[in-house]
Amino acid sequence: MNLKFTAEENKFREEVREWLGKNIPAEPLPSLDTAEGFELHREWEKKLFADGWSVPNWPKEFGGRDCSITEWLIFEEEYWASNAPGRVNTNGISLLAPTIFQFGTDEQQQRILPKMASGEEIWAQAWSEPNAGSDLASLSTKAIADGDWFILNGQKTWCSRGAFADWLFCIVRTDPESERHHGLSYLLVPADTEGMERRVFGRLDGRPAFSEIFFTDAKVHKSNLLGEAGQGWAVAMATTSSERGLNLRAPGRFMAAADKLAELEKELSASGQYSKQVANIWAKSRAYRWVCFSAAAKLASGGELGSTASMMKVFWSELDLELCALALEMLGDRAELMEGSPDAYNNSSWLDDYLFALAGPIYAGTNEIQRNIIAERVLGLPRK
Amino acid sequence: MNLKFTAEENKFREEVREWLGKNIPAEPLPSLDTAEGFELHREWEKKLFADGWSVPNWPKEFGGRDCSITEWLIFEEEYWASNAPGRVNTNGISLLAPTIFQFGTDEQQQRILPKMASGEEIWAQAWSEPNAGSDLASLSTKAIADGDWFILNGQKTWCSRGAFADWLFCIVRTDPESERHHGLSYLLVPADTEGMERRVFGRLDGRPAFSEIFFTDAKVHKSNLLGEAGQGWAVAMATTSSERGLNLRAPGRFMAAADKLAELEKELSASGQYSKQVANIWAKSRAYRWVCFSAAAKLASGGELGSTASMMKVFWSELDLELCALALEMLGDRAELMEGSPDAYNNSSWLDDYLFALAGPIYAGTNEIQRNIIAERVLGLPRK
Amino acid sequence: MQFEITSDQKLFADTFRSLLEAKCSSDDVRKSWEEGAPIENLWHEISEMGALSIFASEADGGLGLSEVEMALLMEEAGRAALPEPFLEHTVAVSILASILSPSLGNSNSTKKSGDKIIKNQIAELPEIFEKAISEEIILSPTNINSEYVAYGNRADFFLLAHRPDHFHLLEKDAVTLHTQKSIDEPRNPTKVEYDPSKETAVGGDPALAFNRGAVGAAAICLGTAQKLLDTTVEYVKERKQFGTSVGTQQAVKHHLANVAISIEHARPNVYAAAWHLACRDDLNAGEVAGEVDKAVSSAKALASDAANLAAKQALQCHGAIAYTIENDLNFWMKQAWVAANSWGNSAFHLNRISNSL
Amino acid sequence: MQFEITSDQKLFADTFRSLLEAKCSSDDVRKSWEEGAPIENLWHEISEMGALSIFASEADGGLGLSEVEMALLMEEAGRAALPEPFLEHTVAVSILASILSPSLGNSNSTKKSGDKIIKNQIAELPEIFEKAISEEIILSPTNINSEYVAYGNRADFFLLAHRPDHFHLLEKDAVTLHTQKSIDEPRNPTKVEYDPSKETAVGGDPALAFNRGAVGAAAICLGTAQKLLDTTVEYVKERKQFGTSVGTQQAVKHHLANVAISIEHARPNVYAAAWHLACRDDLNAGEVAGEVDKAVSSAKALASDAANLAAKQALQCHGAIAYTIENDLNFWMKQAWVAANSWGNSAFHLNRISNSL
Repeated sequence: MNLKFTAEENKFREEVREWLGKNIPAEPLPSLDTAEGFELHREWEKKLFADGWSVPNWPKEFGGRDCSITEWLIFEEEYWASNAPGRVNTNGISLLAPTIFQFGTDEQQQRILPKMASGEEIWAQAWSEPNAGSDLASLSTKAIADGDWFILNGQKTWCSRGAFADWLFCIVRTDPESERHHGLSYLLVPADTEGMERRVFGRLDGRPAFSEIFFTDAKVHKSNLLGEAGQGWAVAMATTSSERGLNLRAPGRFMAAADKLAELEKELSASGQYSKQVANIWAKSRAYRWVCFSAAAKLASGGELGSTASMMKVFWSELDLELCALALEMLGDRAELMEGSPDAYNNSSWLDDYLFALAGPIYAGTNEIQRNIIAERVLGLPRK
Repeated sequence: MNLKFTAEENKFREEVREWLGKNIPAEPLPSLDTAEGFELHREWEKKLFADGWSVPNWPKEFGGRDCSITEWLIFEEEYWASNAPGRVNTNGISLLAPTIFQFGTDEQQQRILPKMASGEEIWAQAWSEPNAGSDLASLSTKAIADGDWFILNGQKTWCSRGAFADWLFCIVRTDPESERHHGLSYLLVPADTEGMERRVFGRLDGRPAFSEIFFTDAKVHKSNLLGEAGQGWAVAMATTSSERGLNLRAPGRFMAAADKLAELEKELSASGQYSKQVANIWAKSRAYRWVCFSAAAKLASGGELGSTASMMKVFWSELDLELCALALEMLGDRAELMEGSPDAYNNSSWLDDYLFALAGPIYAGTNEIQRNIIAERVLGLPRK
Repeated sequence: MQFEITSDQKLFADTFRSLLEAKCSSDDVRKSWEEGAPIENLWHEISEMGALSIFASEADGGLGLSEVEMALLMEEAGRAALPEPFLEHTVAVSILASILSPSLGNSNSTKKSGDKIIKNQIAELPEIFEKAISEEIILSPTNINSEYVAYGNRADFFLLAHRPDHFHLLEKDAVTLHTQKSIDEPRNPTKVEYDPSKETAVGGDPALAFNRGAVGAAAICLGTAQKLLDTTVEYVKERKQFGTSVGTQQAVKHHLANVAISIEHARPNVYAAAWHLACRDDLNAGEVAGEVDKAVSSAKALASDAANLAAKQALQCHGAIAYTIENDLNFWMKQAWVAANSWGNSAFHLNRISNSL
Repeated sequence: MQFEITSDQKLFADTFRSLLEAKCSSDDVRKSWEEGAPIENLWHEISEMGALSIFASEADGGLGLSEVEMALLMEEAGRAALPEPFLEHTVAVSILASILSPSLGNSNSTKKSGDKIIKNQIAELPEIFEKAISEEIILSPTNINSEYVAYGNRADFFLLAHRPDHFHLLEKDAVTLHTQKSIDEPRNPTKVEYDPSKETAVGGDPALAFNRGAVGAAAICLGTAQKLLDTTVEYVKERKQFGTSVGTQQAVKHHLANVAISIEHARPNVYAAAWHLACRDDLNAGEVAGEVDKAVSSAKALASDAANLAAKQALQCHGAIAYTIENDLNFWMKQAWVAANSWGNSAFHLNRISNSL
């Protein structure tokens, strides 16, 4: 056990910090869930990519730097501490890419990954359906093979970034007779596919963060099938595990947020009435950091996180919510002010973060489902 | 709606306060869960009874004052604020007596209630069995009718006050072929019954607070059957409702405890780090007071509490635990000191109260079961 | 001690509820939010039933009621997500009422104090009051603990507490408004710039007004929380996942049981706080300020917590479906957050209690 | 950055665990509590495996290890509810070790500082140290933030921090003991009355000793919490109510999942804090004190919370059966409460963090 960063790791940190210091936009970008903001964030992805910072932990051939998990964690610490813009292609990079690395053909990897890394193609996840939320296996969108093509019919919803994305990654039912987890396939769908329509709808802040997707005899070429036909559930679950694990929420986000919370307390509260809560949140953000370094060591030595990922997901999602709610409590009257209000504190970033954090205990498997998983798979309690 | 106390109510409060001021023992009594303390608390019950204060809300003919529920709440406020001794006959007065008022024959009422009020007979509840805790209906102790007698065989446990009590109130299976809620009866058992043995065992603090009861062909006269044979479940549930409702935990206890907590903070903590938690507990103790006055009004006008009692039970039991745990946190090093330690704070009363509070979320139906009841009976959520 | 809503009070609240069910449905609320305009004719109907003049004496054409009735109406306003400056206007009317009629009675108390009179008061005061208790003008007061006036965009007159000991009354043309955008869209919190002078001073008691507002906001929290709970209960009964209704899951049951417990333990405290305010002069001398302030603060702290918990569990038990402006739940969640945080949030009121323990 | 317990460290901890499983079973613990006497021969066996001399250099006959190994052993001590002054003695040895050998190395660091030397130190110091790292005498240190020495009834010598800048060493005959009764019975917290003088002063760094004790207590919390969780998981699998095992209830599952989350998120922080202490001189200058103190405090705060939560849910999921001294669970619950509250409780450490943010 040695928690000292190596000379290389320190050098890496310096490089990241220096690059960010020079390149971060002077003004915060508009929300990436607006048409204008989306394109400006795409430009930022391009800038990151140009200097090899968009996907530092990927292989060099796809635009990365082959950096270690520890270095990726360092990157994230510096990234979030620097107030850099949000990442518009997180869904692609964190959720889809690990699946492509694992299941994609050479052709698919070559075709998809570099453009994902550069921001040329931005991806959205289209898994949920109106009757298939937490219970994803009940999905019913059909994709019937017809020569070199699949013909899609059905409806997807809660497609984040779905308003402006270039590509979608979907799970569809390729065997129309199948039920539950069987007969599903993992399919990549260009957003300009004929027969596909999207209806954009607003998040709680009204921004067009989601879309519903309607497929009516939409034709998708079979080269966009990821993994084997009928194996979609297994392929998808590999991604789910990434979604719940290290790749989605690096501790740097929460460390930076906890530091900002401590600053906010200093600025707004003289009474010390929040200090225990702030210290507790700060401590949890650091605890999560050590959990992640510990997980990184396990992964680096060939281990797997397994259901530990469920514990991490519950922890960070509830920490995030607690953190943002406390900031709003401190802001008092100004908590409710939205972007565009003359008096909004820091351009209403705490309110935005709170609204975003609210989704954390719901997506990627609700925290109730995660707790079931922990109880049954980690602790071995009986299902029924 | 009028929250002013009437002149009579104010006079009643004055009378209670005056009597307590004159009569409370100068030194705190030893724990009522010790042999010596039990008898000293019995003496205290006799003293209360002599001046009509042991059961003020009972009819005069049984030793009470016929006071209203509001006056009873006032009595409890004054009682707990005055640091008066704990009540050794709570189980009799709060749990059994309401059932006797509802189901007892005239003979039973005359025979049992005055001696309960005077402390001459102290009662213990013997319902649980090793395999029937939360799931009370799975109890198996048998009481088979034989002429004027029931012959008891079986085992009871978790009998609070069972070490020294004079009488037990039990639920037993009078129909040996019956299952679950059917065929049960509510039986009162003298502690000196032949064929009944008790094995005393220690609470977490080691004090002999419980006993196990073993019946081996123990004979109990049928005059001790409360309600109809075979109707034990319905009779018992009437008591359960009292146990969960107003009779068990008057707000006066928590108001007094919250006030003491605020004093403790003033004495021990200069930093203000606990002040928000203390204020929150104080506010909850007062909120519970208003809930109880509101419930009293409902009962006084002929209404019933129903499942509201479940909400109250969860609320006060969790408040009690939170309150005691915070006091121990403030005491720091001294929190662990037991009675008899030279440096124990206030004779270790906070630790005693904490240990007592720990049982709150468990007895009288665990808080998990209460929440099921609230969800299903108050909110109407489906059982399965 | 008689803790029971009277049948008159209940009837009054039920009438208001029926009005809002008819005229302020969730579709009406949505339209109002989307168009940034009040619900047509609603303010008129609220005025017609007398709800704008709770605090005016019967002699003055009002109802001569008290903070208890105010709380009951605010609870209904919360349940309906009423997108109107109803609380603000009501508090403002109460200030003017007692400035004009310091001996004004109400149902619970024969004396009434708190609102001070300033001699050189504005001559038009009676006329403004007249208009306010009908539907002709809208008043908005500042809250001594806030920089913003809610619904400032709708106000014709402002009652502004320049110093904690009295208010100033100014017409909207005499002030400069800095309107903000709230997550609870119709509120439009507004900072008001003005020049206080002897001519604008009218008296009144900002601390009393703050307590009224806090109790009113607490009642809004209750009604909002109850609506969130009711809506969520209905949803989880219907919504099926994994072949069974979500409402059979024990985790969901316990989340919602916790919300119910929280509401039921806040409600009587809110009514008690309202009663303490109504009867503030009949309480025993010496206890008055402390008892009233603590009753109000514990009510607002607990009701705010109930509203926040209800919003959290409503969203969690709905899942993603409630995470969009397309679902009506969003109006109530936003109202919960904002009502919990306005007129002093939980931290503010716990601090106030702490200072007086 | 290599966050992994080495195989040597793991082997060392496993050996200790095996020893305790064999010699410190719950029956042994019960006997020790009931008779108020140490478990026979146990201290000797602990000494035999070298566990009393982690902090002594190999040259001095010790193992030359660090706070990381200390934490691993303390976790096992917590798991076993070891009724011995193992943490206290270990901290005391570490103080003496670095007073005697200020350049003492350990596995992670070549320099080592913190414990100061006082010139006129007691001549018998090397001899006392010798005896302490074998099993001949027991040392107990005070904790600068407490008035009590745990296991004061067992100590032959006391290391007492009269002032925060150094310790005094006194034999038990030279002090007056005021022994208290703890809910964690074998602890016997003891107030020590003594006359500090130049002759008794030995140096050392009470602040460093406190950090070591806090990390050790945090590790005890972890082990205790894990034992409570494991025991409860087994119980709820077996215990049937309403015709099904209690462990199928979602409420029970979620209670225990929360305990698991809490432990798993405290554990790496405890190890990290131990490592920071071990390497305190190799950290970048300027960051040292703040980083080490904050790492220790967040570890102790989170581990204390995990222990308290584990005790609470263990009791709740067992139900009444655990509410008695007849059930072994009581040893671990009491150890959880006391370990969580000693060497600074959660509130103390959060306050320390807050002061340095």
